[in-house]
Amino acid sequence: MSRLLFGDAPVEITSSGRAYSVSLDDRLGQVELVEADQGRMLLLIDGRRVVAYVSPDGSSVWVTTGGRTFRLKKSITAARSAASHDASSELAAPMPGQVRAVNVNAGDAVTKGQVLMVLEAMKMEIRLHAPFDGQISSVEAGVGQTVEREQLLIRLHRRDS
Amino acid sequence: MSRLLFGDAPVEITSSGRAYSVSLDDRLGQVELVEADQGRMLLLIDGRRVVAYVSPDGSSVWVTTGGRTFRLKKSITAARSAASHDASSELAAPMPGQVRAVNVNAGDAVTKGQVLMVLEAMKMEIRLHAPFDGQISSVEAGVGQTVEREQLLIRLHRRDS
Amino acid sequence: MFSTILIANRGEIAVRIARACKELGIHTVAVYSEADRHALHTQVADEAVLIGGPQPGESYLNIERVIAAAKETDAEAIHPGYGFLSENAEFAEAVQAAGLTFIGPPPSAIRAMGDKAESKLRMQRAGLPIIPGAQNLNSDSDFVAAARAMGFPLLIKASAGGGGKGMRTVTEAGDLLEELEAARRVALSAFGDDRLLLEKYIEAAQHIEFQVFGDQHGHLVHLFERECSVQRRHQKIIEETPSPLLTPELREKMGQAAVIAAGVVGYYNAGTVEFLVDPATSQFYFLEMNARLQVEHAVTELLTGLDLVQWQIRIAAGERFPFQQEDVTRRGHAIECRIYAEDPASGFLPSTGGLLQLLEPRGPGIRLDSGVAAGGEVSHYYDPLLAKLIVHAEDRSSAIRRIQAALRDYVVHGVVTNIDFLQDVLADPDFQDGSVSTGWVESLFEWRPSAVPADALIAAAVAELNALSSGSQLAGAAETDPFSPWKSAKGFRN
Amino acid sequence: MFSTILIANRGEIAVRIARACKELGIHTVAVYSEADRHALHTQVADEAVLIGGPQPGESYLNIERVIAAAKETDAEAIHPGYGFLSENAEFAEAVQAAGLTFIGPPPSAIRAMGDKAESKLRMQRAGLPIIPGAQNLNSDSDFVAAARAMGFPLLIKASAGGGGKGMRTVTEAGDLLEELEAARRVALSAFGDDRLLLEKYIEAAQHIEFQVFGDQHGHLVHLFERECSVQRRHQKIIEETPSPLLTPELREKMGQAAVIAAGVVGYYNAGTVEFLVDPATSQFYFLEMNARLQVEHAVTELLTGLDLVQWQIRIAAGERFPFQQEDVTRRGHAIECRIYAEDPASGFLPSTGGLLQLLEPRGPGIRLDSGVAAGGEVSHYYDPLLAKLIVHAEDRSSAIRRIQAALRDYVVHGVVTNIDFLQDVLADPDFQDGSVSTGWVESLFEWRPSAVPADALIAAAVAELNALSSGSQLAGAAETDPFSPWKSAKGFRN
Repeated sequence: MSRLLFGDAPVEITSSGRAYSVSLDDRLGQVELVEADQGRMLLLIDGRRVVAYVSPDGSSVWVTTGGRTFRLKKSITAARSAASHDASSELAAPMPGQVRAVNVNAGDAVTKGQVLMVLEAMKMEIRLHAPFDGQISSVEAGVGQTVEREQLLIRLHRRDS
Repeated sequence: MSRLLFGDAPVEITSSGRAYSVSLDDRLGQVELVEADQGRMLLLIDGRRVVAYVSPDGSSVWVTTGGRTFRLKKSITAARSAASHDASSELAAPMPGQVRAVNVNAGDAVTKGQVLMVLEAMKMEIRLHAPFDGQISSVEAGVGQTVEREQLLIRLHRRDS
Repeated sequence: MFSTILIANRGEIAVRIARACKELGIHTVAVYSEADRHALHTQVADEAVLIGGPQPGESYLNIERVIAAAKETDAEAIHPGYGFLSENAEFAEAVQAAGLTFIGPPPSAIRAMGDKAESKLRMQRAGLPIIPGAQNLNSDSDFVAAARAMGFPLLIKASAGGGGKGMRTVTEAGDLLEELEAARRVALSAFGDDRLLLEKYIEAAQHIEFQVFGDQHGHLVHLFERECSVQRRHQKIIEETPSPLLTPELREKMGQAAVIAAGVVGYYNAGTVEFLVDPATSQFYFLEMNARLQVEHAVTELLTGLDLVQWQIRIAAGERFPFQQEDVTRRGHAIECRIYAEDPASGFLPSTGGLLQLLEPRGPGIRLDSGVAAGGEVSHYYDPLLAKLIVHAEDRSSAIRRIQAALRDYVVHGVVTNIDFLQDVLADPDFQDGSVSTGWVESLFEWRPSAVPADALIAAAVAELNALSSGSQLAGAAETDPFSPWKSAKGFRN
Repeated sequence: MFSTILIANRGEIAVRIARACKELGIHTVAVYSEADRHALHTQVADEAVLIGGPQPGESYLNIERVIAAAKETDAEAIHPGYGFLSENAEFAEAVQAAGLTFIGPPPSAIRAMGDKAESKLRMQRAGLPIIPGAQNLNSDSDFVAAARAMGFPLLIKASAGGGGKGMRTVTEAGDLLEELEAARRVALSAFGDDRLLLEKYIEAAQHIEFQVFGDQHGHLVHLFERECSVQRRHQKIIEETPSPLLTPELREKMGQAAVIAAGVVGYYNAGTVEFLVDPATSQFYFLEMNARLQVEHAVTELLTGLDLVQWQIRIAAGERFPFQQEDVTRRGHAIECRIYAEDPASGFLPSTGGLLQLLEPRGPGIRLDSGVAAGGEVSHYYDPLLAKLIVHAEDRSSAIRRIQAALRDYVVHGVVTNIDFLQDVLADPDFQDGSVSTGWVESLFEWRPSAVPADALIAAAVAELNALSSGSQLAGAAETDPFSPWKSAKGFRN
């Protein structure tokens, strides 16, 4: 039996050959893998025919079923990234782009929601806001600089309140 | 240097990295392989950009270029099959199908062009004709039988003339 | 409207019908034979039911199995496509007897039009011009006598047939008996009925057909003509509309005749009235009526902007066809090329094998109704039609250029196709003039495969050298296309 | 006619222009940046020339490089597509100065329409209704004063701009200066010109534009409207024609106004006159004229049956546009959905990455103008438009059902797309009623991504378990699609 976690959805799955028992939300289902083609699977889920397209992508997996596409984060990664979002004192680039404006310097006091930096990516402006009232520890990128996705841009810490 | 034979066309080719020297019909050409994707190649042939789609298929290779598709038989096979066509005393099924009619028995004398057997494949009749004046040695398939491509159907030999 | 429809067919037409159903919000059930386990038409349907062995008689022609599959899956209606059971009146009746709807004409109309000999006489009585010929012949001597009276060349046709199957041209008396024998075999195998008829062979004739469409409330119109004169072995390979040779007057007269023909047998749903036209005299003759959707229906769809398959379903559900004759309009020009797995250099012998590489054209005004996918297998059990390439453009010459450009982008490796042959037909001055008659391909059009160009040999040599030196085949992975079904599944199932 | 054309663009529009050229028998030259070495548009052209670095200014916006590439390859004409240099009068003039033909309007018309402030005044003088606003403002205090006089909400626009870039809605006075600053930055970066203008914001307005087409011999017609009210961030995502809300009277009045607007500036070739319509009063206002081919031109092609890109080329070569206003007819209904690599759940933030899996829909009445192929990369350098899905059907409801069915068949893995978002817009009663205004997506349409269904989790779990137990990844080979360019080439080049 394997216990897998996609985002916050736990799935327990046991296989015997092409047949699987799947437990999800306390419901148990019988799944048969009828055909698997790289990228396409035909499943019988409790006897119902389901076609799914699946592509692994590092710590994620892309799944399309019923005409809808989902990017599922596998357990550990998902948990970590959620945590860093809330408590973090580091702002990273959400996507590759170029720095258009830097509105703060190290040591500046900032208020929640204030625009700290502006990136341009794909002809669109992306504004980085302060996630809380705080003070800038350091600015790691300058105007005109090209930055990669997840590249650190600004460190800041909560102001003692 | 490799000497390759496609059908009856000899090609001499020497490689150094992505560059090739090709000799064909006594003409020498310089070829650069710019990009190769499985199934698709971008070549510079004497500086001219040529896109070709290539699929190996056993002893043959399929090539599409300039919007035209060719199935090239590699040397040895091609030579053998040509020979067997001319001198053969065996008639084989040109494609998979079902025997609809057998018009001869072992020992029968036949004349060139005479219909010996009728196959049905893909809803079409295919008639097997005697390739020369001769005599049937044996009949290897009966009416209603399903036959594979290249399966032996009739043996015959030339009549002493 | 139906909630579930079973599609009693395979290949491109089953895929096309499934799409029409999806757009109407109807659940689809595919049926398949053992040879079609991994066929594209099973993948696009919501459900798929195995109905028997690879021989058509065991599966796609097996009335009981098809109806059982429909009952099992709670289908309310059956669409027969073309070929197989589509013009089988017993099947249509059996569908109705099982409490299901047959998506097509009434069985009585199928029966009336299904007997080619009987229908000719009936149309003659209704005032339509017919080709001189002889029906209801029994013994060989009857045939010989009738043939002598008519003179040669003449045509042998299957009484029960259609689509050119079993049709043979006889140019001299000495060949008659052998050709009759061959035609009987094909007719028996294809239609289960070996009755034949003879017809005068009209030289340099054009094959022009009219699409008719009617509802169950007595309303019947035509949707203009299709020019189908480019044929090999009496089977169409290129169809277009409008016909480049039809005058407005002749179009109107033939359209009216087509509606009369359909009306005489109480026709509804989609049907096609075929005519032969003698361009020398502008005389047209009723040939036969095909009581089903035609392979080449798509050119009419592009010309008129109507979705014939969706209308077939809506009419079968009892809806009214809302367009009067004057509401149906034409725009531009549409051409279809049938892409066959066949070798034009070997007398159009069908070609079978796995599809090692398949690149299909796409672009504005290009429609591809395909029944195969890369990695699929083309077997010998069924018709070798892989796909239909259809284009629509502002006028005939733009349409020709469009379909030529699309064919240049079409790459099929693994089976020999007629693509290069089609290119040469399209480029021929006779075709470009629009002056092709039904015998043209076989009697006037001289075709040889192109010589292999140096570029192809060089590409093959580079690929081969690379395969030799790297130890792995350059293009070998094309044989295991990740999007091709089942190749990898085998390993996975173990 | 030209024998060689250089296409100064990338993505789907470069692919679409190449196809038009192929059908006209014209040799094509693609240009590409270092980021686009393996892009689809380089593969469909006959030649491809590297013109510079990935930043647009280094390549696609580099006038010298583009013209040098044209001279090098003996191109006789340049098609600019949309965006990039398409509305740059200096570029058009430089092309002409180099002895080449610019496929588009005369530089004087581009210049006249390019200054949004100037063109509004000019159209007002020609009798067209314009939206109240303020132009030629300089200091912040000028803007503040003008804004106070007009009242809020108001719109900031780039004087030199188009396509919604740099456009911002300001709802309260306190935000004005910050928004002006942001708009200036975008305007400078996108158009090299940071002049702005203010305009009254008309609430619940509809964006309806008219396609105009003219030749160099003074003949000018319109090709009906496109309804483009479904927008996010002032950029269109769904366009359709006919507009569900336009009355025949209003269509005629606006069409005439569009032809007047184009005539005033001596326009020829393809152009689009944009209007805002206040549905409450049926009043329409001239907004701007886009002096180029529009992204959404394909819906007009499907409605009218004309190939606009081929006509652009023929008109640039000096041909006459042969259709009078009354010859241009409409048939059925056409809808386009723009498929963007963007995440609607994160404020439509662009999404970048490799295309791990790409299955594109196909079927009768479905056209896909795509700029990407499986295995390709979506980079952050350019607009995130992957493709345009366009359908044509008998009426609006059939067209909606058709595009919904097509979107369900569209599988994109590797970048987040707006496909699911588009599905929810199409299914919304407001959209189905045809009563959507330009602010609707952002103010009235509440969207949340669907909850992950059990089927998706189960499929992922089965795939994952299989990958774990087999040691090889079930779907891993999708990352090395044999038909995707270059993946394998790397190994091969070593």
